[in-house]
Amino acid sequence: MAEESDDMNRRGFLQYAGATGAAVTSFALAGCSGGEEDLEDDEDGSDGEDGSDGSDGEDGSDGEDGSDGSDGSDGEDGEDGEDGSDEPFEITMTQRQDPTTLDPHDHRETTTDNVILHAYEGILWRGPDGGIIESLATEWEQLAPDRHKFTIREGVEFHDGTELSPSDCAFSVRRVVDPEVGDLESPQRDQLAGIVDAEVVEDENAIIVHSDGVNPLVFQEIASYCSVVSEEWINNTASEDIATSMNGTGPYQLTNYTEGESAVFERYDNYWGEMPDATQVEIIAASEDSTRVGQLESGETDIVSAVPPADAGRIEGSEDLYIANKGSTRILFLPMRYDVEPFSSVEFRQAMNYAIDLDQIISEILSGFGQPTAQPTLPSFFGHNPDLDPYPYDPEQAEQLVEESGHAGAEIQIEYPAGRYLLNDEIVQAAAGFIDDLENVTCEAVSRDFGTLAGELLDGDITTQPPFYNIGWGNTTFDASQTMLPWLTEGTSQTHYVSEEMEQLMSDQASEADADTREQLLQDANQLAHEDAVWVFLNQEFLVYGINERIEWEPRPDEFFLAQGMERSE
Amino acid sequence: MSEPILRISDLSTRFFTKSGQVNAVESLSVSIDEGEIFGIVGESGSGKSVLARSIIGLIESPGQITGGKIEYRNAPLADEFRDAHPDAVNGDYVDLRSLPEEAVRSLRGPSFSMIFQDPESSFNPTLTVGEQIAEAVEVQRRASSNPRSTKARTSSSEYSLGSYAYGAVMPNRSFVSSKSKDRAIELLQQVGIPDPEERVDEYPHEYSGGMLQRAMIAQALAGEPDILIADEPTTALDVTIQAQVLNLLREIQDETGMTVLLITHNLGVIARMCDRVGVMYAGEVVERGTLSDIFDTPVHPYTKGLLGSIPDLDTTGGRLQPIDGNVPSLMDEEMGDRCYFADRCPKAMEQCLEEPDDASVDGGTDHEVKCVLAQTEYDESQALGDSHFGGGDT
Amino acid sequence: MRLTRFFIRRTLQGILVIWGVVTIVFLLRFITPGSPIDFVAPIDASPELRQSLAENLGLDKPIYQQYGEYIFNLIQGDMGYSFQRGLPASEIIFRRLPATLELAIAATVVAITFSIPLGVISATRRNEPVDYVSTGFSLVGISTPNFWLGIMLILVVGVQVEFLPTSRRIIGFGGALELLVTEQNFLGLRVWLSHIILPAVTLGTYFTALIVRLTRSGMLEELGKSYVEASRAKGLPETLVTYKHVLRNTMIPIITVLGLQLGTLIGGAVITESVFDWPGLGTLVIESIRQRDWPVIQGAIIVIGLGFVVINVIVDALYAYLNPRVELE
Amino acid sequence: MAKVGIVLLVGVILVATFAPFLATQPPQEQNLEDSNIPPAGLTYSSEEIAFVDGERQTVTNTVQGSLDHPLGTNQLGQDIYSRTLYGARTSLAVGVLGTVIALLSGVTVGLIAGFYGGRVDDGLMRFADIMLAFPALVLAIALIGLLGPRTLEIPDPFVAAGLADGMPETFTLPLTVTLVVALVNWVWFARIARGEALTVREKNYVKASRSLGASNRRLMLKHVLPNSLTPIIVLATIQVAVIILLESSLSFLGFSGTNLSWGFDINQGRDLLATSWWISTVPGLAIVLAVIGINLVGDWLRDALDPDIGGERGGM
Repeated sequence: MAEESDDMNRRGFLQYAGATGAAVTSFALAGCSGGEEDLEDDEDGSDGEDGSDGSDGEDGSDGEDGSDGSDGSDGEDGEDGEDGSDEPFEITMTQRQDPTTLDPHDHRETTTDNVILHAYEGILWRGPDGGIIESLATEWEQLAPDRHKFTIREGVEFHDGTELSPSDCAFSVRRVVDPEVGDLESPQRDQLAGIVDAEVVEDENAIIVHSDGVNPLVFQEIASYCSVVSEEWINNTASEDIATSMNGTGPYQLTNYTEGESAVFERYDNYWGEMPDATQVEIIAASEDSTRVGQLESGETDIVSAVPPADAGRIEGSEDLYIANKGSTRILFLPMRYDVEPFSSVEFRQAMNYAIDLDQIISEILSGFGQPTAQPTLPSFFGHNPDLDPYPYDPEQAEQLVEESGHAGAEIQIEYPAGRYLLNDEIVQAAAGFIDDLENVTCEAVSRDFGTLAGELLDGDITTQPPFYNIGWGNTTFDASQTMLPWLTEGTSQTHYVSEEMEQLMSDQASEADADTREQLLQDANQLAHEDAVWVFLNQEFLVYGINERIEWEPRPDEFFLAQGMERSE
Repeated sequence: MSEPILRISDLSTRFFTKSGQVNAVESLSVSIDEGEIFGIVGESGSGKSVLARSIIGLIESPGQITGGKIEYRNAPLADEFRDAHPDAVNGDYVDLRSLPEEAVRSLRGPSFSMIFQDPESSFNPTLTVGEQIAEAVEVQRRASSNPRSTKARTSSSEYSLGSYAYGAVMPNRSFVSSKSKDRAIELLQQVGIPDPEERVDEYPHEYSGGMLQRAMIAQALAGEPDILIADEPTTALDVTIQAQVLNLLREIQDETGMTVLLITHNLGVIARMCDRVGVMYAGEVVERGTLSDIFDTPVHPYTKGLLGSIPDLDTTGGRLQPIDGNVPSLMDEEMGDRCYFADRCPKAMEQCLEEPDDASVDGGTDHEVKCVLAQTEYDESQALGDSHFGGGDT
Repeated sequence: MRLTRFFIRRTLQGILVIWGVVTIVFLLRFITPGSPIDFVAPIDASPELRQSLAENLGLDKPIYQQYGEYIFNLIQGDMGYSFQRGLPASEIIFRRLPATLELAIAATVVAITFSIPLGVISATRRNEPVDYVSTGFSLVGISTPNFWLGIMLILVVGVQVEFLPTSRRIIGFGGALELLVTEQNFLGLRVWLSHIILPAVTLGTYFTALIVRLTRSGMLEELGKSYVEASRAKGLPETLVTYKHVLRNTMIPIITVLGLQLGTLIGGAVITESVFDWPGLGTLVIESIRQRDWPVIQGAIIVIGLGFVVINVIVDALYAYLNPRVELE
Repeated sequence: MAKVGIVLLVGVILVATFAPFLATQPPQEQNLEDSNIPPAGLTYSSEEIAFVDGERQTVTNTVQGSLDHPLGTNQLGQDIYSRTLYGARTSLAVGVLGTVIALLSGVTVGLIAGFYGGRVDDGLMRFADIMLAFPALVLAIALIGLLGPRTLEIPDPFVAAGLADGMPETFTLPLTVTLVVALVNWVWFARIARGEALTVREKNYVKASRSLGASNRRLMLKHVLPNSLTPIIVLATIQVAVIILLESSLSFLGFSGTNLSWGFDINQGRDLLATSWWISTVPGLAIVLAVIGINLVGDWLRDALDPDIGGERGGM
């Protein structure tokens, strides 16, 4: 069989190999655990094998067509093949990193969420534009400044067959915010900042979430974070198993997970919501950009995240692939410490902004995949100040400002976390190059290990922080305060800028219940940040995806990369 | 008298080294009779060992036999090769130089075998003595069990990487059959090793030097050779052991009747062992004859010099320095067509500057000398002065 | 008896080495700026959250106490929990181990298959064209950084020729074998092979080159010894002389060298895994160092150290076995 | 072959020394408009994305290499030829300095161990075993991650003397990397020196000197060290090559303090392999040539001096 299929083309082979590989691993696992599910896996394994004969032939005749992969999977399920509506649609997705855990409350990475959110859902969710939409809660309202009510959807089942109850939702919130609950010190506690407790409303299918005083952000936070888990399952499952298996309410059910290699999902038939198109999803990771692109081009995977802009043209140009992009919630910037020379001078800080030709960086390095920024807040966020424009490229102005600052002849360096963000090495080196081009400043970019750099930022001691460095910041609450509070106010670990005016604005907005007034305060704060040149403002990061034509998908701004939004192309 | 078993004529062996061409053996002719012990004697550097290796076909790059014949009398062999290599065959004789390398190799063991100077370095230190003797037996056993003997002995498939890999794991079981091992024990017994059943499984470093030389003799006998070449067989041994080893060689020669070519720098050994002797100097046999020809009526001044400084068997390590001066450099460009001994010769004359011919002494064929003195008397008026050789290193 | 003493002695030494390794890791930990908590806690974590996370991981205790507890637990086979992954460090490590072992073994197989014949040919046909090719190859081989070689293989084979996959381990050898045995399906094995070829070649090239050089020079030295001439004189065919005698004796010192070079192999595996996105110990170690996931770093280094100790015991035993002049001590 | 090696090695040394004169432009000078130009004589066209009024379009971009940038440019428009020249400085400086430090510390430890023997020897050699059990690369990564990339700015004498205006005024020596590569490679020197010391210690003349009351230090310096010199010189040559490879691996993985290094440039080009392959290829070839040169010289020294250094090659 397999040996005789030498004429099988590479694409088909790899497609098939991928499918079989997954089947084989689950098959191998079946041997050790036993049970009903394993029997299914077993069948899958042999199905996959049978399929190879069928798909081999088809691949041969189809040639380079991008839909080979799905043809291959057709063959896999001979009996279902006739039933058009239930045709399998399998996709493989490659992202930058493997999940570190499958416990939805024990991590802080988007890459982990990208796996977890196939199986787990939040109480609320966000639409493609970032707006709050219903999920496991159908209604939500603020009862009092510190009490928020969520009405929980009925008839939702966890993958283990138990029914979702409001107490599961309350438990999930408490598991995050309260270390005593669920035996977990959740690193997500600060994502639900201000939320202190949750309780079930007697005789109603609803919960109430308590916050610590006024909290304008509760719905935003709940829409972005806090996946709902089954209280019973969590309490009866060992933490190792919570970290390697999943029991959620989402549209996909985990069938196989190999840490550091892949996670395989199947569509969950009893899903309460709209059934997604893809019937099987495999998520893998490759940290090297070139590797991901290679996988996409060779057909080993169907959709990859973080395509390097240099490869985007080629992908867009190829017959069966296309590029999709979206502005993300992440900004890239160069913080400068307000307490050390020469950055203590506002003129000098402004000069740094004038010195850099941001437009050229975006067009040449990012091939246009990026948007210049003028303030800490993105246009789609609450509190964005629409009147601010990015600093223009004006080296003469920059040199003059340096002169005025009294720091002419300064020798500075920018420390950057190597390879941490999309092309940030090149962007920072280019920025340093522009600054170095100034007559009266010399500048060098120094590569750092993210670990050590982050250590210096987070140890709570401003004196260990580098004077001038590069960092990226993603904010998925769509609210300006979640960027400015940690970076521009006193007392947080990564403070590098303190001014009385900013302190005042930020404390005012935090206790302001009126949305319009609060927006004005945030806009003023953004203006202040711009004028005081707290950072060298770089670009908003774009999310760039490479996609096989057989999938139709519109990326989300929050970087989530989920199969439930992906559709089969016509 | 029977035909010689080995007839070497005009043999030249040269080494083409980076610093120049070395003529280690130069137009050498000698015949060896069946069943005799023929001695080759000479200082170190005279080309004795190269001669031995030329005969057995072990000259390696950068060395090369450049001319002459090495004819070996073996009627069945001659028949075997008559068709395939007509050039090589001459009556019952086969010219080893005209045979393909493979065929020469196949003769090592059953036709020729060799004993080396230093037994300790001549055994592979990582295999047992018995294994090494037995493998020599085994090679012959396999060859004779296969009618296409030449092929069988040289075919490489039997000793491929795979068998090597196996051999690396089980070095003592890979190649040698138990029959061969039994034969190895017999051979060890034959050369007088006590407790051969046990010693057969010992490693070379567990043997004493004399024992090891005996074992080497046993190894050389494994193929039941027609001709045994013994290259300085006793030089590395203690004096008392030397005598034992020589006696052993003698006994074995008596028993088997094989031909022995004994190479040594030690005239005492020659006197004790040999029937006939060749004296080598600078790549040539300068005088040869029966033991008494050489010892009682030497003609060549070099032979006389040697005899004048006979070390007795008690002095081992001493190198022969019979005559003032050193063995000449064998570098081609420094040699000419002349008597190479002339610059050291107390009786050198003008005519020594031309190459001397082999000449019989007393008109017989047995005693031949490569020296003008064979036919002429020394004439002092013709004597060459030191100045003639530009000082040199005399 | 002697064998038992040898193993006891070496086991004790091995324990000592492992203890030393653990101690050095803790020393490193002690001098490292920044606490692992920076990586566990979110970037915007409040001081209280950081504090309670630290307590949770036992990071609030003084380092000597952590050290003592670690050693105590290690004796019981417990390497602690990963700071980052909510799993026992040992579980993470042993899940990644097969990938690295497969890579290392495949590279070794590549190296041995190509190097020994090349070295032998090179030595036995000295100064012939084949020798020049082989010495040239081995010179380039030991002079090429393997990450660059990997990249060039990806460039030439992966990007340009599109012949072999350049990343990802779809299936483990065990899985492939099981598929073969239970289903008589060769595809798994083929997929496994096609994925491991480039990484194995990348990692194996340096060793191939190194062994070619060692084999060649070792054989040349060995071929000059008297016993070789003696073996030929007694009628042994050249192949038997070459393989049974010369090569065998050449390999004896080479085995020791290879034992010493194991560290290089592991170092090379780290970087090869990183180039090919191979989910093994190497990438795990780099990741863990970046995240200061000490339990995983410690565990991985202990496993590597153990491998080193075990391999070297085997090497020494093999050395003594092959070389009768050496006794186990 | 030795000649080839010497030519290569001398070439690399000359290039590293006179980089300011040979470079056509400062290695850090960027020009984003001239990014990703192929080497002279090559033409490269690729499809690129351009945003026109926010609309994404695919355009075909054809770039022709020219002698302005004989080996092309990288994604920042830096001249690869000039960067490669300067990269030789880093590699060679780290290679030589790292070897010298490893040699001094290793030989000292080895001599002490070998000469005093007994407990001292046992202790030091067990420590060496532990070091060997640590894969060098892993240890180096850990140490650099932990110590941070310290660097040393060394003024460039040519630029200071005004002979090469416009070139960088200082050369950045990655100090941490240098120390770390020395730290992971001293063991090999220690093993050699110890072995020599053990042998020499047993020689009669040393025993005699000792009985005459010569101090240990004197004995070591007078008898042991000269005897160990040959293998140490050969090992040191090989170690320079090994350390250059190790340094390039470390800067490839991003653990370095300078961005003027061959390994760093290879890593920079890695993501552009499918399009601008020369960015990674050129510095890689530079490493291979330099290391071949050093290895050839090492082979030549080994053949000429014939020391017994067995498997002491060290490695990554």
